[in-house]
Amino acid sequence: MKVAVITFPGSNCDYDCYQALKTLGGFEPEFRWHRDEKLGDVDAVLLPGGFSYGDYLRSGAIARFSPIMEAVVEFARAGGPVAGICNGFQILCESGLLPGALLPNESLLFRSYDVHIRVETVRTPFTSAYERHQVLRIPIAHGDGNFHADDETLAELEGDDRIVFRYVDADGSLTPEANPNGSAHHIAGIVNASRNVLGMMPHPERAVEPVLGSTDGAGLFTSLRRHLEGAMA
Amino acid sequence: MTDPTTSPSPVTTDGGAVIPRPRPGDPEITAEVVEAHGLSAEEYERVLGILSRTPTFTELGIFSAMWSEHCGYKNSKRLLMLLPTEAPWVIQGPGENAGVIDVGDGLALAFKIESHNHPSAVEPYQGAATGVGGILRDIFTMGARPIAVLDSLRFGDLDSGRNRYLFAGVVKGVGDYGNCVGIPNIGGEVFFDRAYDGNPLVNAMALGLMKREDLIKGEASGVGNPIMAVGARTGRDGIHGATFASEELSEDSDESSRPQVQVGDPFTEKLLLEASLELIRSGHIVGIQDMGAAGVTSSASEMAGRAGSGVELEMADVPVREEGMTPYEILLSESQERMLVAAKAGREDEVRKILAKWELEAEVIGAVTDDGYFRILEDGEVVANIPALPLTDGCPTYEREGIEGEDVKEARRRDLSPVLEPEGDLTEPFMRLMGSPNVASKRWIYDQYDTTVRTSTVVRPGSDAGVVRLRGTRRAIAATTDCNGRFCWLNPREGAKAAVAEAARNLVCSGALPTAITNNLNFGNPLKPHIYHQLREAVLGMAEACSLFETPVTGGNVSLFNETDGKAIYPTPVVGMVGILDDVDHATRAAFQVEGDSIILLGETSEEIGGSEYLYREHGEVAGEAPSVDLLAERRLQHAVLGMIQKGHIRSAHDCSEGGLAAALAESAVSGERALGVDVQLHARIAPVALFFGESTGRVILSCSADEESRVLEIARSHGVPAQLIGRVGGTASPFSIRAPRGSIEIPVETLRERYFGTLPELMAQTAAEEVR
Amino acid sequence: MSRFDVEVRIKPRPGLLDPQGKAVHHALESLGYDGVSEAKVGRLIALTVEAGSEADARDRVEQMCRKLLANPVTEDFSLRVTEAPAVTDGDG
Amino acid sequence: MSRFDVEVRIKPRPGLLDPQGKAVHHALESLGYDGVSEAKVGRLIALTVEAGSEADARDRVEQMCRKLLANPVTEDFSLRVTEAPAVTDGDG
Ligand SMILES: Nc1ncnc2c1ncn2[C@@H]1O[C@H](COP(=O)(O)OP(=O)(O)O)[C@@H](O)[C@H]1O
Ligand SMILES: [Mg+2]
Repeated sequence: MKVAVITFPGSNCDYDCYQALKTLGGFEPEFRWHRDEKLGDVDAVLLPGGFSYGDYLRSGAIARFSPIMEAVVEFARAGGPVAGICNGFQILCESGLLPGALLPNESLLFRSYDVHIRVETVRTPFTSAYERHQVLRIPIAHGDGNFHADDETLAELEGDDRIVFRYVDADGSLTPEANPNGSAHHIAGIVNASRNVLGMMPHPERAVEPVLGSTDGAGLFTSLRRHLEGAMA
Repeated sequence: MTDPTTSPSPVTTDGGAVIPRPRPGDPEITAEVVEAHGLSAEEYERVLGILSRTPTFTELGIFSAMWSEHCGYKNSKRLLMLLPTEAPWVIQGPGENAGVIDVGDGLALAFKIESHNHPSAVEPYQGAATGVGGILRDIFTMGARPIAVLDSLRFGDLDSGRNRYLFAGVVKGVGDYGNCVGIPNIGGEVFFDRAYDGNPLVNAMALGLMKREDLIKGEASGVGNPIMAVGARTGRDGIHGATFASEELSEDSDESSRPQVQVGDPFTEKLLLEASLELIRSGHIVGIQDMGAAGVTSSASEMAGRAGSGVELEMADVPVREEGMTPYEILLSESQERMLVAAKAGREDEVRKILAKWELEAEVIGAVTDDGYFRILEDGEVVANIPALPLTDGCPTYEREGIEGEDVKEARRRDLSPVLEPEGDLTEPFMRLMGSPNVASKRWIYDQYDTTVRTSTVVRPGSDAGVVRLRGTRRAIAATTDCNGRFCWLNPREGAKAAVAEAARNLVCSGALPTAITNNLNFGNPLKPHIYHQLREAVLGMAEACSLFETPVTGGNVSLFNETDGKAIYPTPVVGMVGILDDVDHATRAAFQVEGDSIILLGETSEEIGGSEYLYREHGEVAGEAPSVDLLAERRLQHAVLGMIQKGHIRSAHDCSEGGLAAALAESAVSGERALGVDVQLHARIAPVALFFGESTGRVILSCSADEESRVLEIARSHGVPAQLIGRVGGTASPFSIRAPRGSIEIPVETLRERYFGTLPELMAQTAAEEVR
Repeated sequence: MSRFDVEVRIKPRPGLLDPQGKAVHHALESLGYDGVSEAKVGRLIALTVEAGSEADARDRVEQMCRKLLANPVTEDFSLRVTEAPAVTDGDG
Repeated sequence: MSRFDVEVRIKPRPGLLDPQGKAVHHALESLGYDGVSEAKVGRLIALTVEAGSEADARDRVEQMCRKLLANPVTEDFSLRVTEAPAVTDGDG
């Protein structure tokens, strides 16, 4: 299964995503350069974390105009699975593939530690290997992770079961302390209306091996593998 | 920029004979001008001797930068020669951009520490950020990909708003830069004491990994090879930063007379990192060097000096950010994110192509010559022409007079017996100590640092040392920085030994074999005899300890003149040490793991309270004898601990440092995933204040399952290491309890946990004021 | 063609939580500056552009804002256009 | 006492590297907007303050800038003061 990992100038988790796919097996990850105009023959797309263009204007604002993004949008519109992690999430919001925006963390500080997130829906290509309401421990590392959308959009996300992950405490409760950045409705990840485009702030690729302290992120990739296998069968 | 078709051929023969003419508008060279450039009369004499004529203003600027303490090491070089630098595993010792050691499996590790103290005192955010940027460039110019950073910080006490502002700004600067480039922070240290008021210390360390054969040096060899400026453009940033870093700060230091602060651009750095590594692997270049302190001047002259060649550079061809920059300004600018590259002749376009891929510029600004001169042109006119070797290596070096300061002698003689009097329930002073920012958790800092990017971090900040695995092998690398400036002030030789010993102990407790060090000598003004005494003694202590531990010094940095209004910082010789784990599964943490485990104390606790955090917090004093260091005992201890870890006998290991035994037990109790109580009974009959809070060196707290207890004690005995079973790890609901013959501590572990983790966030919450900028 | 200085002022949309504005407000209060009833933090982008006329300059920069410089979900923008060379702000 | 709207415009000092401005400039160019000869990115802080007079409002905010809002080492600031309720910018 071919997965394109996009490298923008300033991406710094592209290699980590590539390695996670290799480590978990069953994938053939390939890098795509931001200036490439074609994705080529791939089954899924990953937009990695980092600081595309330094995030100097707004996180993700400049990267979304990269030539490759036209191909990504087209791929997504055709129903191809696309996941944006951290900066990738920000780019997806900026490009309009996902609603809302990611504002600076409420604390105004960069936040980097393990958080707990709860799987809110398993009806996505990225979460079918999890149990609903399973609690995962996964690192975050971001300055702009504070998800914002207007009330109407939030109601829609809630109503359509499109909130994929929420920040919770270790027991799965939505305590205020468990929300690391002030995100609306504790949102850590969402999907688009056709459920093939995922954006999330935590880094599942950093939690795929015991030596890294957690393997809770692996399910995201195994879900994707299962989804792609199903699609091919 | 000049038209390349009309500019003169850059390689001139017999260029040494050319005498530069003063540029119109350049100041005349007077005694005052010479003095303003930080050169002594004697040094200026030497300049005249080298040139056999009066220097031009541009040349004076060049000498001034190259012969500053920062570049020329004039007051430290002779002492640095005393440090051991060799071992079979050392591939590159001092003198290059970074030291390099062999780590097995065909891999080499480049690592180095660098200070950015003065810039951070003026602009904490940019000062710290550009400090990280500079040390990363030192690593990737060696051909290594950065894999980790650490930061060693010192500030005045946090009751001052200014210090909180500096602390918050520095931490944000360190974080934003490393986070953006995508290098995990795996550790560091921070220490607060009034001695650092006005003179914060910001030392950044970086580690990088490469295949042995990818090592490249900063050499400009091959006559006719083009010299290229690569990366960001040159602006008027930090002109004379190197000279400035070699002077004391004074009251009016923030005034506009200051050189322009350097602003960091981590995005460009990330691109430069990728482009440089690609360039090095491409085979199109012969040498590469960061344009760091003293910019083009030091990078070009050092590259020429190392290769024994000369260089000729055309200033009009240097890509600049601002109009009308003079050669003097271009040469001394410290604009960040720039590299100087010696390319192979004819490969200029290939070099440009690689840089363009990463959206960066590369311009030919000169060439390698064979006449041994460092020659600067402006539109074809020679404006500076200096023999390269005397410029880089001819800086006079000094051995100065050193005498111990009277104030220190007096402080050491202070009778501390009243301090040792309190007995009975010592829970209250214990909790105050746990609320000291020197003892409390540093999570507030490292929660702002990306610690997990690159998916190789095995032990994150918060334990004794950081550990990163080497992907594709079983191995891992551990790193730590350590130095207790108070000990060094009271006794620089013992203090420096203690720093090396603590660093090694931190590595061993994490499961690594200590392998080599880099160091940052942060001191006051060495022209003062009591400061020079500190410097010499510290180097001697470091040399002795490094020899004994077989951890050679592969590089480092010297930052002198850390004084404000005549008041010097504590001598602070920061040790950055790296170690190797043969098996990543040996990685061990400080936190207790399992309820019911046995707690074992290794090492000797003496009745020492001198220089302790307890003394500073409870009595406001820095006095008494610094704790003594027994290097041989230390080595036995470390062998024993490493052996226990490698054989899988123990579940946690933690070094005792600031705050003493009680603080170390507390850290092990509360820093795991869940806080666990402890039940400890001590038998030593010494004063409880010393027993609980004294900072005797050479001690480690272990935990192991009850089954392993006797084996662990036996191993310790066989190494001649004092070892005692002192208690058991409790559960989440058990109290934290320490009892001794004459005193006790007892507190709910949850209360302790809150104090430990809550202290820094609470102190820093008041800083919102300065943080909003 | 003439040159115009265009100042783009980008502010968080009303009603949007503005953590930076909140922090500024709080900090001013804790420094003893009372009487500040509102604080908002936004971005200022100063551009110098070539254009045939002031209206043309405004048009072009408005386009840039809609496309790139401002995020319509969270930000409002407004412009000030002056013919370059700009008068220096005597009011700082 | 009246209320005043004060707009604080904070820009990087001339000569200092402005990575944000550089990024914006570069992005505008690659989107095909030529004719932009300069781009600088700064901050905009909009305050509403109580003061006896316009001069008084300006005075107080200048103080706030020097003490807190602007970083004197790296930034320059200038103010625009208007009596509240502010006229809405008809020019955006
Ligand atoms: N400035 C810092 N940056 C990153 N990590 C830090 C910093 N200061 C302290 N730490 C981390 O906090 C932990 C405790 O630090 P410290 O009290 O100095 O430990 P020790 O006494 O064992 O050297 C260590 O893991 C250290 O790496
Ligand atoms: Mg320490």
